[in-house]
Amino acid sequence: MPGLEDLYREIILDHYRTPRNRGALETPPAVVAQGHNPLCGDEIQVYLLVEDGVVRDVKVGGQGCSISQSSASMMTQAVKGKPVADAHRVLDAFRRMMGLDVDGEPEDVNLGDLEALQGVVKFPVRIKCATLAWTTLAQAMDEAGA
Amino acid sequence: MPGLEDLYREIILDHYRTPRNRGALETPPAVVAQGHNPLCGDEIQVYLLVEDGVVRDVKVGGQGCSISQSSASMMTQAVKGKPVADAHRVLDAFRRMMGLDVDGEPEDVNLGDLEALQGVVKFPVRIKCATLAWTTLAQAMDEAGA
Amino acid sequence: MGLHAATIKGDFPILDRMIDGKRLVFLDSANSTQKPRQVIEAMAEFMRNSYAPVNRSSYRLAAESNDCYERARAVTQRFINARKPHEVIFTKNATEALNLVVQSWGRANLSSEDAVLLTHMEHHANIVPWQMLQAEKGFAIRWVPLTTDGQLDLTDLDRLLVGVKAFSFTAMSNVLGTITPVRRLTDAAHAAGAIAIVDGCQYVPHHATDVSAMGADFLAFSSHKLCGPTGIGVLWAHEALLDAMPPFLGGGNMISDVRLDGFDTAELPAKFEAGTPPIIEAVGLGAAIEYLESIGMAEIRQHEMDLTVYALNLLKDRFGDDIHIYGPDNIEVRGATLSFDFRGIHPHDVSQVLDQTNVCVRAGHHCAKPLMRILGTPATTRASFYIYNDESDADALADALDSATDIFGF
Amino acid sequence: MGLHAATIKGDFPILDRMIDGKRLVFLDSANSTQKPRQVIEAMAEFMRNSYAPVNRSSYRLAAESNDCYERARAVTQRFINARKPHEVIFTKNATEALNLVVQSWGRANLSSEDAVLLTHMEHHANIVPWQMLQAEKGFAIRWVPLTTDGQLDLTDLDRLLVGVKAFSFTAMSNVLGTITPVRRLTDAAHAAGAIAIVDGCQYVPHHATDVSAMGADFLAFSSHKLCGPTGIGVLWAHEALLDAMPPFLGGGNMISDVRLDGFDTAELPAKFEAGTPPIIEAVGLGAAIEYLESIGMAEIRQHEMDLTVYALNLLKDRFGDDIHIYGPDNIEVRGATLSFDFRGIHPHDVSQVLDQTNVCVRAGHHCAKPLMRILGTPATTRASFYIYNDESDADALADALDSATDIFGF
Ligand SMILES: Cc1ncc(COP(=O)(O)O)c(C=O)c1O
Ligand SMILES: Cc1ncc(COP(=O)(O)O)c(C=O)c1O
Repeated sequence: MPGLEDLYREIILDHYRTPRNRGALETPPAVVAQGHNPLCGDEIQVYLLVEDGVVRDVKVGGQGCSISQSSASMMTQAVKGKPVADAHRVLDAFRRMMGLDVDGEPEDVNLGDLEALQGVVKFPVRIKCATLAWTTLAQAMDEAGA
Repeated sequence: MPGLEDLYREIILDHYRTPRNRGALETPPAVVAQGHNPLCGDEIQVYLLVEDGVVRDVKVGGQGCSISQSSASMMTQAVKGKPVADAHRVLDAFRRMMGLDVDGEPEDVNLGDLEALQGVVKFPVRIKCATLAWTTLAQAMDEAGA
Repeated sequence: MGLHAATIKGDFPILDRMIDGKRLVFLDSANSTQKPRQVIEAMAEFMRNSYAPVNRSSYRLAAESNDCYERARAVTQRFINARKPHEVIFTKNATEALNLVVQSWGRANLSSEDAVLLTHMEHHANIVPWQMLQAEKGFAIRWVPLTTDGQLDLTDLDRLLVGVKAFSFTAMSNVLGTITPVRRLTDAAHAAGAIAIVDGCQYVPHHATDVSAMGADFLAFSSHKLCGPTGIGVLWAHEALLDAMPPFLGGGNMISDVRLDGFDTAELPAKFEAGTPPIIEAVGLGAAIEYLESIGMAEIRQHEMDLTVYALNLLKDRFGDDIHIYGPDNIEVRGATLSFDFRGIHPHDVSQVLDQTNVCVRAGHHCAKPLMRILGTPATTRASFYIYNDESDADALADALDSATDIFGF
Repeated sequence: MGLHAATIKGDFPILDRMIDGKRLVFLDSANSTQKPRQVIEAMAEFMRNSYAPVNRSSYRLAAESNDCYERARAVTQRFINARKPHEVIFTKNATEALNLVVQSWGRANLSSEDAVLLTHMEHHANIVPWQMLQAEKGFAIRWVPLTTDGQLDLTDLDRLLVGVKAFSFTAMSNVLGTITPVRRLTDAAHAAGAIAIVDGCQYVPHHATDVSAMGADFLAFSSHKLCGPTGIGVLWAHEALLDAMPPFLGGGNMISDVRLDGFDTAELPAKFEAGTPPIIEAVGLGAAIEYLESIGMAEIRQHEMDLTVYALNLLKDRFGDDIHIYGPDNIEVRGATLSFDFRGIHPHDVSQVLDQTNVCVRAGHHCAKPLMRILGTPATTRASFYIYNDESDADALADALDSATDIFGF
């Protein structure tokens, strides 16, 4: 049985305590998507501003547990300022790391801080927490036609 | 475990082979009630002609097993030509013999041939067969305001 | 025979039971089947070791219980060759599964201009739900008639299908034993623009089932008819159909959000599984399916064909014209369910006499009253065989019928 | 304490299980309860010895099985002090029971002019079915608000009841632990000409229940929350109400006749039990009720009150303002269900840490999202105690919370 230290890495707790890119963006020009975790009732909003094929800005609202909040915080860092194609690559790579089915060939993507969330895979019930922000990001990208 | 001879008494088989008062009556002046045994699908019609507080005539239509058919046949014999009050007394006494709840005090009623159906009580599944004609008679009496 | 009937009999504790010193000859499996120790033990073991609520709590025991529940779904998915696990919805029985289709799909899709096609051999579970919605919506219900040997008469099928939005039919009659030409029927339905709903209650326990090969849009069946527990049934449907349908029962688990002014539904399969699901029963169903698979569905079908031929020949040889067996003779289109009339003796009396030697058969309308009226009888006696039956059970049936002659032979 | 907690613990095989070398501290009984060997064995024994279809076949084994099934109904009837056995309808869970009331009684009795009254502390199972029918019929839904300590605020009850045809409320909140004043509410409903529907899911397992004393018109509860199996729930109602209602699900058993052009419904209880019922589960439910009765419902309530007082004091003494426990303090109006906020740590994280020492609690919205919004939190951590819990379990909870501080105390 994996210990709690596999789950609650220091970097995760750091993002949880000091979340990056919290808040909202004006819609339009931004789009917003809403995500639910039906198990625990967490709700999250991902605001996304895409311009000229680049993720100009992204912000996260709502509430959640340490895993969902830190994952959201790291997600914003990983995609902000990136070309849309790169954001999609990170999204796919992260989902693969979480053990989810993703179409296409795996690519070599450096996930940086996000690697800390690897430990979540050992706690299957928490995978939904870790992926909530990402599923919601994917919806927002859809919405933005990106 | 009771043997089949407790159920299939000779007199029962006789009424089954040669049912009394089979057929229909013209309605009106007679009334007719329809009974179902949901377990086996048997259907029975009881035609009843009540005049001046007396069961002038009663006939039975439909199909059923040996127990329901013989019980119906004996029922017609037991009530035909009787004052309505007597018919009710037989009805109650028969239901009591079958172990059913009946309001009021038990009376001493001579059930005659019907006593042969006593053995049915040992075969609880067949009680519905034995009482079908009687429940239907009760409905017909209701209908006739008797 | 390909399967070891003696070994299988040994798996069913109830078959060791003696009543009045005589062994049990259980010939009522079309009604409900007995349970092997593998199923009884799987349920007990689950309650002793792993039970916890599912879908809601996140501690390890709950995750373990959840895995057991979802594993049963995956086993069921593979058993009927469905593409996705969440196309498998657990209901309380096949009846609820059919009501779900009628109330959810039917209420959303049927109006007074439409028609629904059923057959004269349907079970009440595939008739009454339609009649209930018909009373509300006023669509027409049409019926595929039968041939004299108890098969579907498809002469007018294409005409009957004009304007039909749903064709709902059984894959095997629970009275006649008739196996219907499922693929031909689903193709005809689709050609006419109708969806095809297959009542698989009597088919799935006895044949390898492949929903894609069937061409079905919906398939319903019950656990208790395939050696599983009561309290659980299965509805399978294409994901796209289920996604488009409104919910059926409302409550916990089937929502993604609830506000004072309304709710949003959850994803499949939760959307159609309101409230605490049959968790223990799913574990039992999974064990039952794995038990049947360990025997082999092809072997089961072969065993039943052999046994049916044996029983048909035995009864006809012994009783000649005194027995009338309903349904087709051709073993390719019939299962091991034998409904018969014996010397005009009422089925209730036949079954009473058979019960003296613990030969358990069903006497009645078999929840198919419209069919009984068409057959011109209020009731039949029905002997139905399953994996735990063998030739000795058919022999016991024939011997017991002899004693019915003694009492009622007039 | 009046009951022997150690003996009772010994009846539950799962409580002997060790995970990671540590014992199980099961505090999720408001979600679903564990099963004693008496229930596990009753179900297994029934399958090994007496299983057969009910309501249909007439051989002795079927009669025996039928008796077992109907005995469970009689046991349930006595347990809630209903007048007649056929006022007890077996459903698949409490959710189906409430949907039955809404779809059958509600659809027949509610129109756009009417109103239905619920409370802010209802479970989704007593909200969503009404919202589904509302979308069809357009009646109003009103809500009884809460006081700050999580009781029903009845100040405006009479005004809220004007024009209301049905008042449906829980007898005990599954989140707050609040016990509602059932008799006062049913009286108020009746005075306003409304029927009273009681969601007894969280009440019936913990208190002696008397439907007449409650003054209820309907009562719904689930087997799996009172040590019985999943796959079965109970709806009780007055005979006259049930007789007047249209059927809910259509199919076998609920009919007295079926013709090509329509059907007639069966008598109670068959009328509301379409298809093969949860036979094995009824046997398990009966065994569970008899098990609870052997302990004594008054003793159970007393044990839970004592344990709740112990746990409340322990948690408040140890954690002071760091813990916020929802719901009333007065033990007379609360059950052994403690929802709390701990140092602002998200419930998912709290439950994760507790799970390290096998302390099983539920973290989430508890299928009561409208209530969570009113409480101003998306989720709470909930520890719920039952007969097999004792002070050592409360101690384990408190100790485990300490380690949450270690990780998240910032
Ligand atoms: C053909 C058919 N359809 C439907 C049903 C209903 O199944 P259940 O009673 O398990 O809901 C049955 C069994 O009774 C059946 O034989
Ligand atoms: C108050 C209340 N009502 C209804 C339900 C629904 O019960 P079930 O899930 O057994 O249908 C529950 C349990 O989840 C509950 O706590």
